Amino acid sequence: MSTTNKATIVHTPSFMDGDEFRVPVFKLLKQDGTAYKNAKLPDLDRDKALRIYRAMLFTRVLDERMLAAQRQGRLSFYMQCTGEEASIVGSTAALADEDMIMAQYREQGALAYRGFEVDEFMNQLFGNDRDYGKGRQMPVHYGSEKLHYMTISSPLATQIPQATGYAYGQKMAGQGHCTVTIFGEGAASEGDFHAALNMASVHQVPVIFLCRNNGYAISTPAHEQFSADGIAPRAFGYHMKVIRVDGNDILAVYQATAKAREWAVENNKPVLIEAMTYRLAAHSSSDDPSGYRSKKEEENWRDKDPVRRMRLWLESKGWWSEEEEKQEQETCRREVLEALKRAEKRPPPDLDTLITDVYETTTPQLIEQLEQLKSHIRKYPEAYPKGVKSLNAAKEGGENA
Amino acid sequence: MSTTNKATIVHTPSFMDGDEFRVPVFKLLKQDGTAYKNAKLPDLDRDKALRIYRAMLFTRVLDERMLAAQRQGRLSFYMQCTGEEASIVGSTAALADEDMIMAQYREQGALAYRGFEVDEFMNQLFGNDRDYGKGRQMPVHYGSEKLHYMTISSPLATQIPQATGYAYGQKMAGQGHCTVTIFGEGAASEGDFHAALNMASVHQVPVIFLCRNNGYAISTPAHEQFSADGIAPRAFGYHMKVIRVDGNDILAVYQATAKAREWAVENNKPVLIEAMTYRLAAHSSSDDPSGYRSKKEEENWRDKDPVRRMRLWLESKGWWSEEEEKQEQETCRREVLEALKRAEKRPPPDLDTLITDVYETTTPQLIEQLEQLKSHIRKYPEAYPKGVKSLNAAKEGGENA
Amino acid sequence: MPEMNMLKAINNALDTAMAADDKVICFGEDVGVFGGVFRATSNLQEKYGRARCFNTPLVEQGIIGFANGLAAQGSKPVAEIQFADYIFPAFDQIINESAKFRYRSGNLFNVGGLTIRTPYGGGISGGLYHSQSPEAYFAHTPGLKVVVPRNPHQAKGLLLASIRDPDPVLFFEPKRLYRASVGEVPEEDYQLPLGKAEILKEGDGITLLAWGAQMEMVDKAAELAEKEGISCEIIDLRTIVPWDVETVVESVFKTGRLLVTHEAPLTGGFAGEIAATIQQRCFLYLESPIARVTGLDTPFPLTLEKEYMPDHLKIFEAIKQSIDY
Amino acid sequence: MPEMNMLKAINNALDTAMAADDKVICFGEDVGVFGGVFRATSNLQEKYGRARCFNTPLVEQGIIGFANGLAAQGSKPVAEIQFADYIFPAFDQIINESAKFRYRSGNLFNVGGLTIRTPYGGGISGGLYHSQSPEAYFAHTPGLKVVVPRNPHQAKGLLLASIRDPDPVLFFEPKRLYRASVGEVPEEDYQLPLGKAEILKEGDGITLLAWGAQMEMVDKAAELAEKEGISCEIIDLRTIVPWDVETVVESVFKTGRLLVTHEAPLTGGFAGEIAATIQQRCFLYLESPIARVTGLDTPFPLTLEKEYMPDHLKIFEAIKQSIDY
Ligand SMILES: Cc1ncc(C[n+]2csc(CCOP(=O)(O)OP(=O)(O)O)c2C)c(N)n1
Ligand SMILES: Cc1ncc(C[n+]2csc(CCOP(=O)(O)OP(=O)(O)O)c2C)c(N)n1
Ligand SMILES: [Mg+2]
Ligand SMILES: [Mg+2]
Repeated sequence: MSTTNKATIVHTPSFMDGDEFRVPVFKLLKQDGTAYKNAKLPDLDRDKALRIYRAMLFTRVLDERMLAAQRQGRLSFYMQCTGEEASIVGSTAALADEDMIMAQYREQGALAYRGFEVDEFMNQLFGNDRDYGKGRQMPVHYGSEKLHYMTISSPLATQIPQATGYAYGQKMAGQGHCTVTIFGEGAASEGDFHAALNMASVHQVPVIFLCRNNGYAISTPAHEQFSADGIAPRAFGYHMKVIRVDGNDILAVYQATAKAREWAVENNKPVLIEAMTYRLAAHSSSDDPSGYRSKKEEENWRDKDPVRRMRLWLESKGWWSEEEEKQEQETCRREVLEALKRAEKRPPPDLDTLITDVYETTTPQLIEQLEQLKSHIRKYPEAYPKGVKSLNAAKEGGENA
Repeated sequence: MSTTNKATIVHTPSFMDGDEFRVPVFKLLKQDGTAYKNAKLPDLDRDKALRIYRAMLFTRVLDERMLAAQRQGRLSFYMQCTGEEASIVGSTAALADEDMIMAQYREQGALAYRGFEVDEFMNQLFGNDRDYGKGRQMPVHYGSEKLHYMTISSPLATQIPQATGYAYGQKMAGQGHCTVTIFGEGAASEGDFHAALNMASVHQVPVIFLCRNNGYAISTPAHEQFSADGIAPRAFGYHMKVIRVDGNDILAVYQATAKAREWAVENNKPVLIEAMTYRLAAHSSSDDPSGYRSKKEEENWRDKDPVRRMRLWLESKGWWSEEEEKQEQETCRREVLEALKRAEKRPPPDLDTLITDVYETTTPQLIEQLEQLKSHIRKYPEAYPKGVKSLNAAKEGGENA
Repeated sequence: MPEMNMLKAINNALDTAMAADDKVICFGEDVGVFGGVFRATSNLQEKYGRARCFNTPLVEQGIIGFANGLAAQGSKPVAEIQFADYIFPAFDQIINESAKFRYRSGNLFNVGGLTIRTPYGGGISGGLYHSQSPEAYFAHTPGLKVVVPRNPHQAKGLLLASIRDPDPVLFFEPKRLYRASVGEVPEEDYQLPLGKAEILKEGDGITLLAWGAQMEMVDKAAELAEKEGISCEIIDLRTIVPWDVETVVESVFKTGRLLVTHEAPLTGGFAGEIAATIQQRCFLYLESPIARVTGLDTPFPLTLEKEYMPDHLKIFEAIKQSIDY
Repeated sequence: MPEMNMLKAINNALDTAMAADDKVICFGEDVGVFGGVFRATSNLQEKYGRARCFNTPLVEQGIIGFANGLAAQGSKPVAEIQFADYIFPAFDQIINESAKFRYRSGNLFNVGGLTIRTPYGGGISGGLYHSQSPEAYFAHTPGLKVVVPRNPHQAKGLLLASIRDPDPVLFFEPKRLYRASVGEVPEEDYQLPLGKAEILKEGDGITLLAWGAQMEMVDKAAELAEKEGISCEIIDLRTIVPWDVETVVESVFKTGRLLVTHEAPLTGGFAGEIAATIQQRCFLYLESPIARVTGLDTPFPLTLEKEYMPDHLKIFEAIKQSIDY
């Protein structure tokens, strides 16, 4: 039966298009770190505030250093979170640490907040023998079971309906956990987005859809991605709660997510959050944005830097100082560089990782294919330096996790 | 750049969910065939009104007869339009005859209105040698190039983004034509729906998305299909004009579509129409609705019969009478039965149709496969009665179109 | 032992799996109250509640995306795709996600609990879009398992094994046999092994290899051939990936001849893979070319469906050709 | 004749096609102002306007759905899928729609004007999702044509032929060669035939068959083999469907040996189809089993990519094995 029995009746054919209403933007902090008049800031104690800020700063530094490393040819590829740290870290901080995060690729701040170690980042970036992903995916495709962070997958938007399913499982398990899935405004054009939000609403699952509307999908500006006023109004099509938030405002993101989580978990219902932000860096190390956007536009957004905004707020609270900033930056830099050096020196994953994890138990066919490969590599050792190393690594044993 | 620069700002985290507004239903005619007070009826002259009514009546009769034929085992499968004739014929009547229609499967009324002949229907239903589709698709998969009616395809929703593309081509051609795509509220859950509406809005094409919200997708009621107030509010996510109309009200459907078409063609912009209606019959001849809905619910909707509503209006105008009704029904019945007899007697399509139209020019491999098949059939003629007929048909020549 | 048709056996397998493990969850289009358009999930919602057996919205990519997430969480989703012809909107979720989930995460996460059930195949007047046999599309995808039962007994045992298998499994059900194939099926819980072919009949003249609904055609063709004095060894592959190379190789060592049949089009069908592997493994033993009896390289037709199908007569002719080579 | 790399040649082909026929329309993710992430559509928007070269929203199923409709209307869409790994969300629109449009309508409607361009293949440190070679998925689908060029000259001539071909064509571009492969390319409009393989080198010891980026590997392997006195006949298949069976058969009649190589995984890869067909057609001529040198039956890895790839050394070894059989 149709769900629209109680609709009002009209006798003139008038069309609506959504201009009748607008989704406002929720903001708490001004760029100078002071609160808007009437804004009631969330309860955030000093420890938590500093945990958030340190994660944001670490992410910023990691991104700077690793982009530089990529430029030096030490790394094949890199993607920065720069400009979006508040959306990522602020939302993560509002979750329970056991909540599942299913992100897109630009969300390393979430891992940083949850305590992913600098060596864990580096091992993935270099795809060495300690990479949890066993050197199979490109850099930035992190995953952590213990931190409840689903391994990143390159195909866009696939994680969005998966998040709906994951959250359904959490609801069945009844332990009060939820799932947050993070994605770009570009990915939100995929069919999987529609599937995910509709199913979440129909099946009533505790999932938070967090869209980072950062203005671009590679070179494609948001206004060539959709015609509507952002992503938020799509929620009306699913009768889903929605809030739009200034994504560069750490406190607004934190508070919106906290409320969303509370509501999602208590009611087993999905929520959509649209975080308005900007990708300050290039899309990836392979990209050059000068071909599709202006320096001036970038400058405008640099003035809204979320890290600086939070620092100014912390300083206004007396929780942070110039001195501490310098020292923390220094520490981060040093840690990143040291870890980088450790990671790039490590051997490649064991050759057997070429065929493991395809199935839980490796098939005879695969074992045969590996054996052939091994004897081939032994025949042409100079042609496969990594192959030889990974053969030997296996022989030497012990060292590999 | 984000499209939401001009959003208002708030400092408390309030969530919206679309309950703030509702899409009303546009109605003109009451079930007794009289107009609502304040309702301004569209200009519809007697000829056009009767063309519409005759198409609705023909569709009703065709459906009754063919379901009966299916029950008698003369036909493998059938799907009825019953209950939705006004949505289909009313919208088609508001188009230019050259506008492209890309429908789902339950829209035979559109073809009837455009003048698809009863033999054309029958040849498709029996997949005989005169079926334009050459006996390849199941019954009701009609198509007509000359009537600008795209051949039906079983996979749901695939025609929706195709309609966007077709309309883009029409816009490029600049001849003032548009495309209408018709689909169920179930099909609207597919990813292709989201893709189609978003692209239509971004690329500004003259396409009308007409959703028949008939309450069910096979056994799945609309409230297990989506949680929102129907399909209409999805338009807000695309900043697309939308109207909801009583789908059993021929005049409201006609007028809404006429306005939508005018606007679409003049502005090269898409429009969404949601027609609220009900599938009075089973999903198809393979279905039995008693397992998932009540007789009472069906009765309620039978009272809103769109064909009767139009008849009462016509009678009130003095354009139709009991006598004419009887005669017209009689004529339709006779024509259908005669055509049915003609069609079921015709031979199967030529055996060569097994391999033609796969490519524009048939490949040598396919020709070889056909030759093998032919000699096999000649070896076992009793095993392939249709094969033998279709071989002979080819030999006798001439008869096949 | 009770007699069941294949639908009943599948329904019974789902019931058995749901009773044994409350992590098993069944869903798809119309699988709830209605029990699925073929009624394979009849009564499951009544018995196990709406939370464990339910209708989804009409969106295959969503059904499998949802199922992937649910499996990653640790549940055991059994997702139904209403017809195999409609599995393609979910192709990305299956090929890029289900198949690669464990590998790409280095085994941190997996969707091993996932089973996708879907009816496939022709012979029911379904035309282009209710007749396809898409197994080969999935067989080219490392990480997936692909299983096809031939009768009710196999259907129950293989489906239970699939649901409990630690890898994602596509379970193709031969819908032509849903009601046509009837046989004895144990009431109790049992599993048949994945990855193992079954030799149904021994012989030494030619090996006939198939799966699912084609087994019936093969049986009939073998009967005709035996009458002409040709001894046939009949093998049901049962699992398409990973397939049981050794059993087939052993058989061809003995018979020196192989015929493979499937309903899907010839070009790129799985018979090609089998032929390529066997000509390599059994090169010196082959007495005639490996024969393939398959659908034509066209979409599936309607009126001339019988002519299109690789039936027992076509197989019989190919057997004779192979013997007379 | 000017020298061009493959990207330039493709860009030039698109330019040529758009100049000659204003029904040609190019679109896809980032193909507008930016000219595509590889820059294959550089300057086309500037030259032909936003209406004929534009960015689409990020939705592959929409891109191909839109393209199907546009082709049915009579235009000639050239849709770009940014990486072949991301073609799967559009699989339903390609397999169930593009491929079957003409057939199901009895030729009332067709999408013959459609061309889908997409970069495929490994060797660029792309890992699982920027390295796949999915041609075999499409090769199992009657109604589609599948084309793969090996160098800039071929790329321009085959792409122009694909755009003008009356059937829907998938045009897989070997992205490893985008900048690496440089050669002379005529400025003028020319076409190379679809469905025709090209014999690049005659020989009588063994036939080496491949397409796209693997041609380079084959060339190198043949050089090594020739040094050991093995005479190789090298064939570029160029069109995967419909493939040029006769040219390959003729060659194998002469050489008695065949090796096929592709990057995609072994099981279900197109080499299987070729081997199955050739063992059937050339049974009495074959002196050793048809060899397949392919990717492993795993997803595509990153760090150990070089080890994974079916390179010239692996081909060379397989050649020797075939000769020594
Ligand atoms: C299915 C799919 N299509 C295309 C791509 C290539 N691609 C990678 S990132 C990207 C843009 C994503 O934009 P958005 O979602 O806005 O995220 P952002 O990069 O802005 O964070 C594209 C097109 C992909 N990874 N997956
Ligand atoms: C992609 C796809 N999935 C599933 C089906 C099977 N199927 C045919 S009709 C139908 C229900 C469609 O419901 P709706 O769109 O509301 O149209 P209605 O039948 O109510 O007119 C389903 C599930 C299909 N044809 N295509
Ligand atoms: Mg973005
Ligand atoms: Mg419906």
